[in-house]
Amino acid sequence: MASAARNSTKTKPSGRPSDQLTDAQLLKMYKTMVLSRKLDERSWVMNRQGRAPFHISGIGHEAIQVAAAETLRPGYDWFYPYYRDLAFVLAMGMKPVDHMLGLLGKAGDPSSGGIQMPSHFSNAKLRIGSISSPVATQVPIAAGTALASKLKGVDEVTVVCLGEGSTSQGDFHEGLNWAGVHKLPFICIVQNNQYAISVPVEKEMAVKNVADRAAAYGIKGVVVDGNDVLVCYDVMVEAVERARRGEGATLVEAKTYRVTPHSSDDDDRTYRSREEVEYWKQRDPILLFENVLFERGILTEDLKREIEDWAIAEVDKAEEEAVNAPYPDVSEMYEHLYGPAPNWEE
Amino acid sequence: MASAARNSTKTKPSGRPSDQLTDAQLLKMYKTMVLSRKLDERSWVMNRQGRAPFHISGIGHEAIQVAAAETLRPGYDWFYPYYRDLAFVLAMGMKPVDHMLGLLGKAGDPSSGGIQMPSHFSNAKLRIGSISSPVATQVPIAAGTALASKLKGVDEVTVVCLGEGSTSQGDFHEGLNWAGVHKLPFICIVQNNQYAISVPVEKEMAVKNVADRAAAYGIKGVVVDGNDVLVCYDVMVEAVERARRGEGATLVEAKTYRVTPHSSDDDDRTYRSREEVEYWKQRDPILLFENVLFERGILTEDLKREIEDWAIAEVDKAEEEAVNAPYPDVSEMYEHLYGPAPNWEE
Amino acid sequence: MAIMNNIEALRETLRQEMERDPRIIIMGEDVGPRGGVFRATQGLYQQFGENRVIDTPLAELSIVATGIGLALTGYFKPIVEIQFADFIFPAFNQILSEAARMRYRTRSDWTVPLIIRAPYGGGISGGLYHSQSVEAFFAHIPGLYVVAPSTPYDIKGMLRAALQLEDPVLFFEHKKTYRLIKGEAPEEDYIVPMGKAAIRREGDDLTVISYGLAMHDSVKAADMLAAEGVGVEVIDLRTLRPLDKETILASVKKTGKVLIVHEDNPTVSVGSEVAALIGQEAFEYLDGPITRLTPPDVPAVPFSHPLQDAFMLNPEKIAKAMRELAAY
Amino acid sequence: MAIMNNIEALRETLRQEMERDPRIIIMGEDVGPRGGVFRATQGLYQQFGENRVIDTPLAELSIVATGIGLALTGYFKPIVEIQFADFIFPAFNQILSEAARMRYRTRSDWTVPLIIRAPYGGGISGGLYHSQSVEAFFAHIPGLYVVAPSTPYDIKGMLRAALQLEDPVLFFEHKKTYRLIKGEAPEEDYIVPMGKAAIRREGDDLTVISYGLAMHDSVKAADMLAAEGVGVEVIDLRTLRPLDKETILASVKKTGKVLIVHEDNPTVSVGSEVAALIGQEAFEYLDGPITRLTPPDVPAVPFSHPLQDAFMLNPEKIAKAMRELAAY
Ligand SMILES: Cc1ncc(C[n+]2csc(CCOP(=O)(O)OP(=O)(O)O)c2C)c(N)n1
Ligand SMILES: Cc1ncc(C[n+]2csc(CCOP(=O)(O)OP(=O)(O)O)c2C)c(N)n1
Ligand SMILES: [Mg+2]
Ligand SMILES: [Mg+2]
Repeated sequence: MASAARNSTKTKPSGRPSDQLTDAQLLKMYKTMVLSRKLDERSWVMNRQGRAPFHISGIGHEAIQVAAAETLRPGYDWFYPYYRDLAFVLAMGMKPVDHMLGLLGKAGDPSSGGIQMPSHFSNAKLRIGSISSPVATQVPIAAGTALASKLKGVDEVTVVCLGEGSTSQGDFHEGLNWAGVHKLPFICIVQNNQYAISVPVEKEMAVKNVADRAAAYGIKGVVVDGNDVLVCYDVMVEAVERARRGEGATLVEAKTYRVTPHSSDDDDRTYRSREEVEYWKQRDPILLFENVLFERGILTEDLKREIEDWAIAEVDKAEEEAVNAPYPDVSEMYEHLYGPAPNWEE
Repeated sequence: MASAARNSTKTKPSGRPSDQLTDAQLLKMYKTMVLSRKLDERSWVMNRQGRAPFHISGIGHEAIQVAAAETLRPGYDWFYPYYRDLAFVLAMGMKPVDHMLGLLGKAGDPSSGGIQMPSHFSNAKLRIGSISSPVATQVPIAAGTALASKLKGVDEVTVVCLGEGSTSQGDFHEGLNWAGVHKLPFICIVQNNQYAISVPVEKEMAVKNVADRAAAYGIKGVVVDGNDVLVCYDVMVEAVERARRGEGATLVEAKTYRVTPHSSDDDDRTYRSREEVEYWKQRDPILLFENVLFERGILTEDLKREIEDWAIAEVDKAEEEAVNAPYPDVSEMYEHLYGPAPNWEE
Repeated sequence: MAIMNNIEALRETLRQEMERDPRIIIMGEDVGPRGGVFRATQGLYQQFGENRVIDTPLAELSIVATGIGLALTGYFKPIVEIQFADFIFPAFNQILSEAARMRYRTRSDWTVPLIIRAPYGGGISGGLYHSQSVEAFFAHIPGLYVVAPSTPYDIKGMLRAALQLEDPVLFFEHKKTYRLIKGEAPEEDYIVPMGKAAIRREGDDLTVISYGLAMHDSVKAADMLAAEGVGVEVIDLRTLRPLDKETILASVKKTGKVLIVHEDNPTVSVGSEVAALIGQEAFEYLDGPITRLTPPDVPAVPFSHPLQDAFMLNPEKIAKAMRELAAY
Repeated sequence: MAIMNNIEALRETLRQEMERDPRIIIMGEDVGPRGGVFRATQGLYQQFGENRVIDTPLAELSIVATGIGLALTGYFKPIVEIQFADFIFPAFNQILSEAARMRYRTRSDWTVPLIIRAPYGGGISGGLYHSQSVEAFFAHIPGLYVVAPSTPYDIKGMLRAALQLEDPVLFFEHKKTYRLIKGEAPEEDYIVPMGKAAIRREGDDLTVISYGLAMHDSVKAADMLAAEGVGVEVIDLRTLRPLDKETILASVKKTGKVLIVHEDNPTVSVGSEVAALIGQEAFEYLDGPITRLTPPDVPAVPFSHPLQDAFMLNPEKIAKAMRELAAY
């Protein structure tokens, strides 16, 4: 997998940013996608075995997430994820065990110490903002963070994710309006998986593309195939560069599909056909990426197996570590309500 | 002012809906605009004299309001006004004394019996919805009313008004989204007077036209000169016809200007130049309409004076009646919290 | 008489009332083909069609607001579902400023006969945002009815009562009771009036005032105390606004001791109001401090099992508080 | 020492603190060139420029949310103004679900040092939606500080205290006191700690617990009672969450009688909580019912003058309640 090999398989010398990705980068991205997938699948298993009360899945969403992360500077740029962003937070530096600790509500869960449900990611050191469950609240908060970077005069970018259904919330509107008014270094990624739990996109909005909503705020809107990691990367590079140059915000709509039920509490057979789900399983972002990597000679069957084994081993380790980790002490429930008050009594 | 006279002055046989307005209609519209203006000016005087604690003005907004009302069926269509809609509610059937009673907080105030501040219009018989002070709440409520008409299968139209600054609220977004999703018989009129109190439109949004926001909801957006009563009428006729035919919602943006301070509590000299205000006074919608009516021979100086005298006399009467009307009894404060409970004790 | 659980009682009542009154429509997230995430509306979309059971955009503000707009016309009686009570807050302004004040500010010219249903409460591994008790916020608001029925009988009767009103009703259902609590729910038409508490268990030594899941735990605790020779009267408030002052005061005057138990956090809560009422109007009858027992005053139920267990009330904790007060 | 009114104290403190700490920025509707509709920020835009005094879109949800986002970075200490407390409700979800819970849910990894200022209260012909007292909703929420200073001294000292905290503070200012209440406000740097009530007037016969405009009226009423030979102790809560339990309980234990007075409507209010606290923790010391005096339990202050007058508290109404309780 020397860079020569890569160049030899470069079929379209189109000047796309993704053409500049080295083989090592491509493989790193691929590995993160596989790792996220295995971790996610394991979480389902643990839930079905009754060992984890709840899981909400990012399966099928990995391409846009890993592509976006590759365009950011972890720990420098600010990232407000949503609950399907497992691959995204892994790519930004969180570890499989971090997810596992959250899944089991263990004390070491770095997102919330077991206070929040699983997949409510947070990591202050990595500048991954904490998310709550009410959807879309993070959008105007992220706009505020982008405003902070702008007012401070640093070229940090703020990225925020949500689902297409959540764009119906007023929070989305207000956040994007601020991004437009202040020309913020702000990127809103809508992961359009065509459903809000059971509600199909036609009942959520009367526009074909969520990206069409960008025009209402004087910001740029882009639609991208969210299952194609390389075009996602291209779009994100441009959005990030615009943001860093102070040219304003972008609304990126990544079209994708949630191949799993909404969460471990859902049964999606009540509202969509198996054929539809099957169709999308054929368009699995990992599958599509593998085709490219095979075609370019970067991936081989052996390497693929190797990576999968590695990923499963990572997941095994994470699971074991999390299973053996302690639960929070009950006293924790009473902590962290308020910070220490300054010493006011003179 | 026979119809012959009108035809003779019909300068543009353009097939515009407003060409079909009879002289009588045009004069009625003009009279309502003048009446509203005089009533509004008197309210300012009473406030400055210390006789009315608060007034909020519609001066300069009369054209779009009266034009829109002319396209509706009062008592059949549903109308959710906002606080500048004095001319609109007069055109829909409310009386000058209704406003005066509200201005003074008298018991007979048909909007609220003195419970609400002035200009918080309501009239159930006329299907004029009650407005509160928090802006934009009426937009999704109006969408619900339009949904009711659609589900019931009647061809009622719902019209809702608000200012351009208020379109920053989540309520606006959510209401318009419903209008799009359900293809509602719904018209949202944004009276863009270029300020939200002191905040100029550039600080409110990054788009040039509020109407551009329609595209985010799959509904039609139209910009219209809100000071030109006839083009307002044209635009509204089309919007109402589309709505009645079940073809969906329209967002009408009427560009206008608030020539007065925001309210009797405001001092607009702190945030805008006198030149700017003067410029817009030259574009007064009543002045512009008079020019047309003079040109078409419908209005003469005598008739104009006659109409103004009539309007002032109406306002005098309304003021006198309201001044002499009783305040609500203190017992009223305890009433109308809940409806009578059904007789449940068997 | 049929025995059913709370969610069955809810679903059956919705169906029966929709059959009876064509003006009733249901709106909310996933209430359609999916039948609601707790299955409260299962089968209703199939039976009544998409014009009466409407899957909405994911936007609570407008779910409530369009409900208000539908109700104002008089054409419909909307019942809107907020998927979890935790998600009612985007609609808070619409409920407070519009629904609750419409009648008052128009001298009854306009009214808002709207029912807002919301599953609340913890104990189901829902963490901070799928477990909250939110009733205190609404119980403060004049113009609203706030109810928290917790038996199949009451769910049926109070939903029917709510449908007879011309005012907005917040209808809170403890989600842990959906399948846990079973009971009799008659076929025939009956209502449980708003504003009437129920005495779940009589006793002379001590009054417990509660509602929701905590009420069921209180009854169990009262059984334990009975075995110890202490007679505990358990009042199920059922309606949180307006409170049933007569029933509360009569019981306190009889027993002289009162323990208020609820799952919501204590500060400025329904429990505070009940305590204040008693402190003002039954002061002379009191033989002991007006005692409250609630989870700790923290944001909501933590996800992690040991913390959730420590947070939630249970019969043992309640029995302990009863014993202490009885011994006072 | 300078004598000034409440709005002057507020403005001066904002200016001084902004001069001292470049991280402080102000955001809100009309806070810029206009200087705020009550003139709280007059001159600040001119002095500090548009990057530190930011006129926002008309959208409270995002005023608070962007304030949270700014605060999270640690780069800034935002003070956001909600033009009238009545308009805080669109931001309710952001305050409750995000600002108040950020620290708790991240074990202090993320904190929200955000001050939300809002003028509240009636008596200024503001009608239903420019007169509300909204503190009860926030006093229920763990994770928030809720304060209601009502003298120039306290406004200065508590705003400074709020700026020293790393947690969200709801800073409620009774708008009728802005120009009505004058008092001493020292030049020098001082703070009034959160969670400490003030005893405005000492007395042995009766404790009045109040805050805001009603507290000022209570002091006047206490003066009247003093002339009648009744010693009334008036406590100004100042901080509504967390309550100063020690001061409250110590006074009640001394006098044995308590009257709670506030402008907010009574049901599930700060007054309920104070009453509940006393009923539980000072029960044995009480010589009379825990009495509350508030306006009627209706949506808010009606606009019409006679109704507004009947709604609002005043020294006479309060003195009457004091007399009745003293005679108990
Ligand atoms: C304010 C709010 N309302 C309801 C919910 C319950 N809920 C959780 S996820 C979800 C659907 C989200 O759909 P979408 O935004 O498309 O994201 P997806 O799950 O499809 O990725 C709903 C309704 C919530 N979390 N927050
Ligand atoms: C939710 C809310 N926030 C703030 C206010 C205070 N306020 C009243 S009118 C107004 C400006 C409205 O501007 P716009 O929507 O453009 O309407 P205009 O007054 O210019 O006609 C503001 C900020 C309010 N009424 N409601
Ligand atoms: Mg989705
Ligand atoms: Mg405007």
